[in-house]
Amino acid sequence: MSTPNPDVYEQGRGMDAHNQVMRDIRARNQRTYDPSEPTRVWLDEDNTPDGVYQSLTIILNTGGCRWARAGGCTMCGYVAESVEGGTVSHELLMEQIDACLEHERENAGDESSDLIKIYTSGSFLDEREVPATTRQAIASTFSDRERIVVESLPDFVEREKLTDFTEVGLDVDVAVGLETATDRVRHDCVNKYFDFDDFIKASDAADAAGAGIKAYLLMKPPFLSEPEAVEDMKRSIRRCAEYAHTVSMNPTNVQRYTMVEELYHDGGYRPPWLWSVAEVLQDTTDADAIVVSDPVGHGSDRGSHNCGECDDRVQTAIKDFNLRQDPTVFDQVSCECELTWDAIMERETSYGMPLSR
Amino acid sequence: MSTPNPDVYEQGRGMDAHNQVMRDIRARNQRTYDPSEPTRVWLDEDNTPDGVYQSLTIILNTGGCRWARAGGCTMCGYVAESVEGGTVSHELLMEQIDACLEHERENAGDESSDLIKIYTSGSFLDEREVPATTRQAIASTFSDRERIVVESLPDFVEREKLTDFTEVGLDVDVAVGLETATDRVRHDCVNKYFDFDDFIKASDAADAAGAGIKAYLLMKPPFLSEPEAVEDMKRSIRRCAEYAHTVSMNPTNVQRYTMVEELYHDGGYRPPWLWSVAEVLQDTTDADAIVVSDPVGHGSDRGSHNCGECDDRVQTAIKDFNLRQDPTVFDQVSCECELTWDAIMERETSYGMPLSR
Amino acid sequence: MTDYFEVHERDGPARIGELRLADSIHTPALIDDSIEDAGSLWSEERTTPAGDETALTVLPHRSFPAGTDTEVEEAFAVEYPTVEFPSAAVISRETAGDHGSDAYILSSASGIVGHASKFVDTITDVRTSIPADTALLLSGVATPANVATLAYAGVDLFDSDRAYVRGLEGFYLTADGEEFLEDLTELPCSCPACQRGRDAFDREHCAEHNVAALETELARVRERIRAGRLRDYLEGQARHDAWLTAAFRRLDQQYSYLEQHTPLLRQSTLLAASDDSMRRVEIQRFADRVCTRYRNRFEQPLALVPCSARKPYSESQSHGQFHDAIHYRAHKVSMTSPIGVVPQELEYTYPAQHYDSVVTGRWSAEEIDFVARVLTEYLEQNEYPRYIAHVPPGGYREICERVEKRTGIEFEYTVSDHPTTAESLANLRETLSGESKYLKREREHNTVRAIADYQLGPDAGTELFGTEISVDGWLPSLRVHDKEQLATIVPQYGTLAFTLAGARRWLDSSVPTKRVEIDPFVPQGSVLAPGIVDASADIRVGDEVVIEGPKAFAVGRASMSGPEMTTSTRGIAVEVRHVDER
Amino acid sequence: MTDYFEVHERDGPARIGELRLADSIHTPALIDDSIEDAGSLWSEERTTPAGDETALTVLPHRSFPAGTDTEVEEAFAVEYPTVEFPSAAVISRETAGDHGSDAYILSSASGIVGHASKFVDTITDVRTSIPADTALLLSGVATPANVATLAYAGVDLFDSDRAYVRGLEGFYLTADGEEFLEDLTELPCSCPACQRGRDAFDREHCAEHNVAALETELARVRERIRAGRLRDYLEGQARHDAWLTAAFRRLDQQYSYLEQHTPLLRQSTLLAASDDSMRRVEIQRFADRVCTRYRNRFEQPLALVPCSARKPYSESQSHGQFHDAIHYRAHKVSMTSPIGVVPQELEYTYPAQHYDSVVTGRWSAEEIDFVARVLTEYLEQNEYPRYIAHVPPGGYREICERVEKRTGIEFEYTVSDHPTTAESLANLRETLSGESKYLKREREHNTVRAIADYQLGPDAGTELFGTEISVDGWLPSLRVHDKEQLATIVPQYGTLAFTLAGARRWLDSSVPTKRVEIDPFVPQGSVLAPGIVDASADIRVGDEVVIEGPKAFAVGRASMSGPEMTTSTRGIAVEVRHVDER
Repeated sequence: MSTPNPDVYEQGRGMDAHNQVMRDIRARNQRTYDPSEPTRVWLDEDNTPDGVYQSLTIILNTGGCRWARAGGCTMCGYVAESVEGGTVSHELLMEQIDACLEHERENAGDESSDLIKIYTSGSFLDEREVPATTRQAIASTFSDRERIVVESLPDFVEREKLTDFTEVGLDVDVAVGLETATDRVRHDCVNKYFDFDDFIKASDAADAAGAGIKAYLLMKPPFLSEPEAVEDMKRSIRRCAEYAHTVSMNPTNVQRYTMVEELYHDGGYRPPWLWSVAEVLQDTTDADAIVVSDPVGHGSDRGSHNCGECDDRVQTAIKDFNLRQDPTVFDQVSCECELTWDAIMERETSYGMPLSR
Repeated sequence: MSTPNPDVYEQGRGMDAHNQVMRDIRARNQRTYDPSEPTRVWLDEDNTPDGVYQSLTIILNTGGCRWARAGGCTMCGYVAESVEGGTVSHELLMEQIDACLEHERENAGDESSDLIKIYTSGSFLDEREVPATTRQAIASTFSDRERIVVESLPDFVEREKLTDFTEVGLDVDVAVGLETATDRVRHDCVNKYFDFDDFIKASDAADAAGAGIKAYLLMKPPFLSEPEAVEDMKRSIRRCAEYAHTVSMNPTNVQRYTMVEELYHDGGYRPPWLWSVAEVLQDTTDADAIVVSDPVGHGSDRGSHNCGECDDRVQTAIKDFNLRQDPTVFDQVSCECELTWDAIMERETSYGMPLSR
Repeated sequence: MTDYFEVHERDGPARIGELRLADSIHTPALIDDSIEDAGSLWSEERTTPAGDETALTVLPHRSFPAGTDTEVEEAFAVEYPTVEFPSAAVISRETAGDHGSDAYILSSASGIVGHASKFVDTITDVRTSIPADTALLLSGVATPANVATLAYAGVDLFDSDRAYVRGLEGFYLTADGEEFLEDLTELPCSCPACQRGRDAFDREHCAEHNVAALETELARVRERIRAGRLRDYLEGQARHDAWLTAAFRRLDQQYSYLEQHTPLLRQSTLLAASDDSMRRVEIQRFADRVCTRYRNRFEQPLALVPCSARKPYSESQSHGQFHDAIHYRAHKVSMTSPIGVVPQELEYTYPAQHYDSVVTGRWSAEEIDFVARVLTEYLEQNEYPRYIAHVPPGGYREICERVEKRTGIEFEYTVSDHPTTAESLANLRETLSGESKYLKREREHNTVRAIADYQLGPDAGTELFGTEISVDGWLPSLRVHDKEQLATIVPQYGTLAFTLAGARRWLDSSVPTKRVEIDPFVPQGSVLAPGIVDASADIRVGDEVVIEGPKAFAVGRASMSGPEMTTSTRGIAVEVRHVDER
Repeated sequence: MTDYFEVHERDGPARIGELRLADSIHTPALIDDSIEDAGSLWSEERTTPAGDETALTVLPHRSFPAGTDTEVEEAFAVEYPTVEFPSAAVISRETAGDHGSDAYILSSASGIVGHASKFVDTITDVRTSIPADTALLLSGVATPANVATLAYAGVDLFDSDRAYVRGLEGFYLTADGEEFLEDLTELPCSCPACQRGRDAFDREHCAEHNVAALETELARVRERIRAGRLRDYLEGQARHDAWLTAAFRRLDQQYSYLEQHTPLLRQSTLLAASDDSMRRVEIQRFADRVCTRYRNRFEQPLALVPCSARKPYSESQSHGQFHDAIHYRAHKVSMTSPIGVVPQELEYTYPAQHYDSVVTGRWSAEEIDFVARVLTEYLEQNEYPRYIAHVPPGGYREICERVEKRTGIEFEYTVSDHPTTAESLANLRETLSGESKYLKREREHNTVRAIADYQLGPDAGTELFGTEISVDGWLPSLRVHDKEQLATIVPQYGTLAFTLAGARRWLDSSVPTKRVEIDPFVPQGSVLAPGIVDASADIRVGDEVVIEGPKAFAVGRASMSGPEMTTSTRGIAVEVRHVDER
């Protein structure tokens, strides 16, 4: 997949090691899940190129990411929530969709969501996960909405698959878990196998189908210090913006049965500061894309957090920024702990981290 | 003995207590001494109103001070060196004198000492210690010398006793252990029963006999702080000088089987600094008397001492001053420990002493 | 009498006091510039000085240095005049007493500092002889290394003289000892004097440094007293000098002196970092009360288990597992160093949930001795139908075996390797199969009664709460009612706080009451020392007390010990919780 | 390889080192402004930096934070280039080794500091894996409270990052712990930041203070290392935190690591202020050598006596009295906590005359256990015609009775109340009446032999000095001759110093020789590490060593341990006393 370069051998060894370790870690998880229920579903508001929409977000339980089964990303615990066996039939997937519609009716009443977002903790466009039939059925189910977002690794982004949606009149975006524009970080820290070039190719394919790209970035994978992580995100957002109309830059949270959790548990990892998220958002307003962030578990030890005093306020500012793209929202929040964050940004090295908890 | 004053009752109690305690302390001493030997004898040089003389100093063993047997002075351990029983016969006393003459011959060769000094750790003029016959025999023995000094408490200083010496052509001085001109200190700290007025009377009696008075002062009896002790000496020297041609101001040393030793042992007493001696000598050059000092055991923990580095140098300066009465001798010595002494003089209180060792 | 000194906070015999001069001094502190010596009567006659509020005036005195014979002290003792300004009287161990002064200066200080047994004997004697709300001053002895121990023993005021002079003598003092200045390559201090660097540093700088180090150490001591953690500090700091270690050990041997001054409860954690911690009053008192006051009221077998690092034990994972396995069929008693044994009802009671200890897996012989002694006494007082020991091999097991020898009891052991393995837990569960369960209500009632025993004396639980009570709330925040509410368990300390009805029941019972008798007034919020007519001698800081006076009946928590209440003329004596006018 | 780091002084695993930058840094120290990070390879490709002598350059690295799996570490391990400037390599416990750098940065620091067993296991592992004469750096973890323990374990370099950040977070750090700044009423420190007073003191000042406190503590640590008294310091200071106490205790359990780094002798006094002192290498080694190497050569009865506070014992009043009573008719062996037993020949041998302990009259169970164990072993190795115990009641007597049970030996007790009463001394004298006396010469010969046993191994005394020797001088300054002088006892340490003739005799004997093999040169004054070809692994600092090379034969005293000699490329390895050219 990756182009030949002097790091190949090392990278191969690194990938093998990461995968081996991740498999061992994941193997400790004993739980299984019911394939007739979606993993999660919720309602929200989202900023899109066409404005702010009510959104219905669906995490489909598709049997999990194939890559994760090989080992997978160092921070990803979603595979842990997948069904045993690894594939989910068309019927069950459609049962999950029905459950989601039910959820929408219960919580939003008459007002249906114009934006549908479907994630699978894998690739919706991978037909081994979601058969073409199912994809088409889902497209038809949501044909009365404005826009749909589907998650996929870049490999599976093909014009033909996307036209299933455009043909029923849906605007479509492919959500790509790029994580970072820096191949080295994506390979060695995240353990994700594709290259930025693959992302560009996927973007071309989407373009050809009249679809958009929503890039997902990961702030602070393991092995990066806080300032390195911030730097990587600033650079990545600017590079992505050339290929994606929206960038969702999300701080790593510590998920169960992951390598990140191992580091976290032994004192070798701290999730990024919310100030770091704010810093990146403020700094990259020049990038030609909507940039948003949704810190999961903000304020908790395992999620992106500051000092405990200001977490909710900063989270609110981020949410506000997501909708308005106005960096002055961050001028409204301040806290004594900014001093600490400044010091961390100035002092934390990759050989002396984390410098705070 | 003392004139009635509001302190009488307290002083009486104080004296009783001091005496009781001193008796208990002295009772611990088990040793006895041979009454045919003087307690000590040595050759030295002395400054007198007529110039510097070679001197023969004799400590006669007379059976000890009667006052000491009642309890006695808080710093005095000489009684411990006296014979058992308490009286020494004329014959034995003369044997002691012969031994002293022998010592002089052995150590000074032909040059006989013009100055004879006889101490008894009591009163040479007390006829219960030294019978009149003995006194007269001693006067005759030393009739070829220039000057004789005999020790006595003021009570026993009578014109008639002194003419025994003047009649054989000897200049005579009575050495009086005044200790301090301050009655309060002499009574309560030293536990010596007479008053300064008694000293004046003795001086008058000596005067009448054509004899001189040599006053002995005690620097730093127990219960006084270093600055109090220095102050007391300065005042005492100036007052004595009116009645004595010579003042010998001597720092307390810690003698065995004394109250001072009890305090010293338990951490409640430090002998005076040699700097204190120097300070007093320098300060009182205006007094109309020869002022000398002879620190016993200088430089040792039990004697007057400074820091251990400079003790010998300061002692030499004091000796030099004794002969020349020139205060500039002290300009020649200095030591880092003067700083400490300055601080002690400034800071030591009677409720927080000793402040150094 | 003490118009110018007041005690604000207590931590064992150490206290935060306030010397109310024109500029107040918070003790333990240096008095350096705020003392005026009216002089010694040994050297001169003196008249009573004028004095004013700018300084503590030392009244004319005859001081008795170390080594002075008592006969001499008696003969020369002075009467101190009553004065209207802040004053200090100079005393010796012999002449210590109430001379009407705000402060007392011990003239033999130089003779006792450095000698552990003399020091401890003298200070405990003197401190007991002078009124509690007066300051004790030791002049010419304080150093950065010794001042924490001095303050711990109960000394309030110091001066910098010794530290200063020691500097001039070429000794560089720190809280961890004394070095020859000339031996130092660099200066391990950040005070202004030390900022100039080693080469430019002379003896006068050294003196200056020593005083700064002493002041810093005193600030540390004050902070430790405020936090209730001075003893913890000493267990480390005092080890830098053999005499200081000996001093705090000998002070531990003066148990009744320390016990009287040690509060019943504290918010802070007690750190047990050495075997000496076992001899702390808090530990000994807990062990003593468990063995002599507490009694088990459950009929089920005993289940001895190891303690957990997490406190209270019930919140730990291991105790959760024990609880599940026992399932109300046994009385859980935890074994622990340095506390001894903790019956389940007392898991919240200070210091059972307030200690931290050093875990290395190794039990010292002292620890084994202590816990075995406590467990033996405990089992001699409390009989069980069966004795189950769910403890790991090693120290715990060794203790049980010793106790078996001494008591003749035979334990049923349910652990082969580790108490939380599935096998061990199953063993415990099965061993108890067939045993009856106690009810939630029984557990709650017994907890309330056990705490009453612990806090008030043997049988107090039965006497006060034996019948007709009801309990609501959740452990440990239980409330006890009869018709009206009687008491609550204070969850952070695991102690009972009474209502007025509870206080009346206590007073009417045969259980000895801790009683404070006051003048005719109605206390608002607190009772001050001058309002107290009498107080039970066994009252300790933190104790529940019943307050009675011609005009009021009240209940509250003691801020002073009983003896301190009766000898103090200033300060808060009791924080009142409820009051009834009469 | 290590061109920029050299170890100058050693105190256990702690050392005074010198990082030779343009401005040298004396370690243990903060490296704050003198480190240049060439960057992480996780985030970017990097080229080898230029580097210069103004700073320690951290070579491009992939750091493995705490919790990284070893498979990942192996896969991503980097090769460090050889560079010509001061450099540091980033390592983990797994990848620690000789990478040719001057310093090594342990990337898992944040995961081990605070966890005693992880910390001790990791540091001992890493320190053993990297060359002895390289610096170990832990970044982002040092605080005033933990840095002494970190240095004690063998860490050389730190930074202020953690202390600084902790201050910004509102934590006020001192050598005795950590407080919430907001809980402080006043500031117990004399650093410039704290001079401004509590009210004006904010979190940035707190950060500044924390760094000053850390620097001060490091200066204290350096001074303690220079004085050979860091362990004594820790026995107090580390008690302020349970994990630090646990850390030094666990380090004591790593006996072979500590033993290798602990010198055979020191000039300073060893303060035994807690039971933990008994587990010090110095104490354990002495006890071990007395029990396994030493043997008694006298034919007289054993006279067990208590130790004295004054050292050497023979200079004390009590031992003077024992000596008079024994009058050369018994072999005097002193019982003492914490040393164990001291045969009279070894009274001068470190640490027998170099310790100070806390005297309160009470023996702890640990002390009784330890001394009883040592005495039992001693008596199992050494047989006497009679066993006299001239010891007071209490701890001493209890030990003797325990030993009687274990060994079957019966002591003749000669003390009823106190060993120095006239009655007891008379008893001792009479008990020995009729026993033969040993001669002065016998005593001197046996002393020399006993020290040889102690220092060189079992039977060394007999092998080296068994026959045909003569001894002159006064105890303890004895000189041993055959035809020429062989050795001298060094009075301040009670050890043997050999002449060349003595060294040859040692080499020719069957006693294992501590041997240093050098390159072809003639050492002048000292042997430096780079000149060493090989060295016996059991050489300890302070040991006598024989130096052999193609051009020289010499004898001297080791300044490094054997393993350190073979892995070091800088520093003085042996101080040479005598040398012969070949």
